[in-house]
Amino acid sequence: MIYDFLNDLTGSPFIAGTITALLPLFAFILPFALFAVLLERKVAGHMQDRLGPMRVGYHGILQTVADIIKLIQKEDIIARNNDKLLFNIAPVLTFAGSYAAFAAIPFSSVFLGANIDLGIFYIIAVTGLVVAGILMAGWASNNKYSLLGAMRSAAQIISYEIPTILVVLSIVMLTGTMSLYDLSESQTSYFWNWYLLGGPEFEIQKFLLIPFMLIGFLIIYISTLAEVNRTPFDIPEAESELVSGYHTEYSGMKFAMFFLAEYANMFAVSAIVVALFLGGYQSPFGYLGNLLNINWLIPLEQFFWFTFKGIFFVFVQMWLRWTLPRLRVDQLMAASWKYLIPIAFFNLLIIGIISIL
Amino acid sequence: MGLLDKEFSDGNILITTTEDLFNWARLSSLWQVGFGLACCAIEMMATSASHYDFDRFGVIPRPSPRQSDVIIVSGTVTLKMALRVKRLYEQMPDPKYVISMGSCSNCGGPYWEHGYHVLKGVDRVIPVDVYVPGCPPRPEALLEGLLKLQEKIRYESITKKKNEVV
Amino acid sequence: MSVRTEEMVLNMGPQHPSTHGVLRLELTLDGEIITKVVPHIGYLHRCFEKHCEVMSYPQVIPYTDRMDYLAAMGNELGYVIGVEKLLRIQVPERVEYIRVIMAELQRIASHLVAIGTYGADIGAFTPFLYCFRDRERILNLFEITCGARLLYNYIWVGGLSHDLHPDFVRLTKEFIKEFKPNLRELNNLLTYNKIFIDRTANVGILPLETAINFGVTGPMLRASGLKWDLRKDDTYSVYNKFDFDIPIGEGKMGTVGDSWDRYYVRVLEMEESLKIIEQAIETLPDGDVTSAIPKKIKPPVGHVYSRVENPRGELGYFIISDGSTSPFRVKVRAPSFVNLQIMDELCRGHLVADVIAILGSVDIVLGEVDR
Amino acid sequence: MKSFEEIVEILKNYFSDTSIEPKSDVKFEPYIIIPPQEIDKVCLFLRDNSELYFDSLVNLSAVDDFNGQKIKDEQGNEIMQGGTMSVYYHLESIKYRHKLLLRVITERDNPVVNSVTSVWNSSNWHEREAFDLFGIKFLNHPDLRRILMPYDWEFGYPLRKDYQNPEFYQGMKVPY
Repeated sequence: MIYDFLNDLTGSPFIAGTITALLPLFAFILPFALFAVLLERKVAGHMQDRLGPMRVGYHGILQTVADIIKLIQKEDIIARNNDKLLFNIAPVLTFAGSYAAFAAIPFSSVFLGANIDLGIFYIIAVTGLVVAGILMAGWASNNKYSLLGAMRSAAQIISYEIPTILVVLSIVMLTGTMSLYDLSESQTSYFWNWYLLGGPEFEIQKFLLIPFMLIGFLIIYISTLAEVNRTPFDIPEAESELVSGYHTEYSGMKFAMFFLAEYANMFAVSAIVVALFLGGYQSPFGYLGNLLNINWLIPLEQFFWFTFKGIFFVFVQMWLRWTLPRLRVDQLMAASWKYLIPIAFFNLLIIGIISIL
Repeated sequence: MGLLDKEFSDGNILITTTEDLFNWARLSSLWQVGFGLACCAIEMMATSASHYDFDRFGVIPRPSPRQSDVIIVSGTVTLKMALRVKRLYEQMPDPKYVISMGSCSNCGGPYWEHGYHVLKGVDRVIPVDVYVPGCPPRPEALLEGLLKLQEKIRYESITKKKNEVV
Repeated sequence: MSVRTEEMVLNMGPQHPSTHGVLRLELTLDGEIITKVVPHIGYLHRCFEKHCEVMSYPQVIPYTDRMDYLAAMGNELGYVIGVEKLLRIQVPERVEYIRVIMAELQRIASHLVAIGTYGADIGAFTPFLYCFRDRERILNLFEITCGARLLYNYIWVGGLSHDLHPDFVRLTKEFIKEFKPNLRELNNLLTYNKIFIDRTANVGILPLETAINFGVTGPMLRASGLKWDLRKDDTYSVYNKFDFDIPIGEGKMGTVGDSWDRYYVRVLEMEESLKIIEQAIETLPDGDVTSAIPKKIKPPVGHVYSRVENPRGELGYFIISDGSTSPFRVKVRAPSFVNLQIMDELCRGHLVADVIAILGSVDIVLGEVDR
Repeated sequence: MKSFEEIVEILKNYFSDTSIEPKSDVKFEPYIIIPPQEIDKVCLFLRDNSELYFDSLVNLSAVDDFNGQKIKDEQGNEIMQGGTMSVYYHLESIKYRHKLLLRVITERDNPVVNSVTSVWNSSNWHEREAFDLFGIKFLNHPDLRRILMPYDWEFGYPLRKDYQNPEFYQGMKVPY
């Protein structure tokens, strides 16, 4: 992929590796996080009969840039009773977790950090680091609100991994691959090939699968929502209860890291949903590049479609946030263990039965 | 004055431009502590709400003082509360700013004479950057106070002392 | 194997996003379950009663505004009724009508804040801003009447500071017309939201017996199922001339007297207030609003207890006069002060998140709790 | 609905004449004077009697009557010696819709009144407030601490008429 290309170009695996590693960060995560925060504030503003940021740049487009530059300047407070080592590691770990996930996300058929065979498995595994980071942050802050937030967060993320994985499993079972690249490639060219609509095989099974795929899609969307701590599942940082949850004690750049990680995560989970169910980077209507016979246009189109779909789901997450109240911690657990997991499990069984038909 | 000091105090192009950038960032993104005391807090909420919309200026309430830049002391500071306000101020990371909103926190307001439990002015416990008069100040007045604070930040300098700034 | 467990003490406030001001709650937790709540108040004790003793009777009115700053008109009304009782003044009918209109508009404004902040406590931030948007229109009505947005000094002993603005009636009608659909929108967005109901129904149930014993009044008492409203039961001003209902909690989504009921009673009360305003505006009599204002206010020796139904409950003023121009003693029976006592009773056995839901449904204003 | 006279009549049947002292000749609101040691018993009776059924304590107000002897202390401040303090109880029966005002008079120099918290829970904070601002001690109160003023306030009871405000509290200047 991109690594091979760079390796050929520069002749040095080291440079190629470094660039491949940093590319998503600077080309995508940072700009995306800045954009997403602004989008969030704009979406919130317009939903609430307000305007959102207006004064910083044209219609506030520089608002988040100013926020980040300001956060860099802020004093980095480490209180006397904080566990200094963990306190410093936690934001890095959280950010690293969500950053590492981007390695396996297929932005297009060429812009792909690493085409790992176990892509989806890898993403789910490394996002587990986020939990560790959050727990560390909560513990090291030596603040009761942070601790409660961290505990809630750990419980929540672990509970909601299960329905996510069950749904992922059903797709994996159907396709026989864990590579997100292969998954995206298989749902090629048109939207009726998406797994949301039963997958590319045009047989009777496809139509049988459609309702169960829709259920699976809903489950994975809900549970990923919970994994990134968004409303209605934002209890770990529930503003009105726990002040800011696990990052109550963080200031300046460390807080910014949590902030960036949160928004990067929002995109990462949306990307998983997109890659599994909505054709990944494939265009729903065929490619302009094919039509005009311009080969280099196709990856750009793919990149556009992938980010478009991803940002659409990020937008839906924001939309939900500014519409819904939040659940209570026990209701949240009940929603996962009593409803999502059994449904996901039966869904898995039925999809399995259909696929052997 | 050493060579380096001179170099910095003269304000060469590099320093002034970064300074401008930093000041611009600071003034454009003043996150307030989500903290209300009394009547003025309601007007502060009204300022954040749809009609006046503080968010236009980049001001959003943060629940935790660790992540905020400006504290709007909105309302009467009582003796029981004063040390808490002070602690809250101390919890905020530098650079931090204080807007004193309303007569009560400016000078004790209507409680200045017989208020046995009222602190006559929040500036007796924490330093104040901008005073907004009124009882309670209208949201427009608070916005004006914010613009004044932004003006103040715009001319801050890392090389000059704070009190030299006009 | 036995595990040593410890109770955790969690301090909520005085600076906390959802304590509605400077309340401090000391929660004793077993895991996330509350075993004890101790409210600490007084962070906004502004010595109202001391000021009453040194100010003359009319000078007290601005201070009453600053107690329950969300319902300043109601505060003024209660105090003024008390002083008028001491002085035995009969005020013109127009004054009474305008007072009722103002008090009811204020009730809507206050309930909007209560509902909005309650939504925000539960996690729905958008209804909060919608409520503030509608409240802003009521504040505009107040502003054209007396020039102030929040604290008015409008209702004076024996009259009013200004007559109504010529546009007032038209603007109020416009407001009512536009507010009704907004109320429906609010209901769709928040009241009947499944998550909101899950969070509030069957949480913090307040049985009627307990409520009465704790002296709870206002929407909280009505949500527990008692039709008790001073506007009807101990009528004052001209409330007996208007036709309106007293909504009570019915346990529609859970048990009678739960947080959802307390919330919903407020929503229904806003509709009733709209009814009263509509009737009062239709039948607004003519007259001079300043004619009965006495030149010198010097009531005879005696004491009087006057009370009004404020948005938060029964607001009482116990005024003792020693025959001079300033009150000898004014004791305020603040509804929030009394209602807040019940926190411990309501919260026990619930989760931390429920404390927020319960506190929001009690709807306190710290200015009034601490005075 | 019972009138003031009827209520007094019922009370007199159960309590001795010395403990019930009706005052109906005052302007506006007649009241009954009860000795401070008996107020809890009278209140319990008023609540539980089936004819009266005063189930709600609306208000409890402490008043510094300020009717003692004015003297000067060492600093030349005018202080009060002797005299009385009163506590007013506004009762209401939600069932029968009648109201009653009780008054307890106690010594100003050592004000002690029996608590009625065991009768009505609503009196809990009212009594704490009276203790905080007037220094009236309520016997048998479950939790008699300061409520509005800081817990470490040691400069007296601010709503007494001869209260002197301190110059400094925890390093903060108090007067303007």
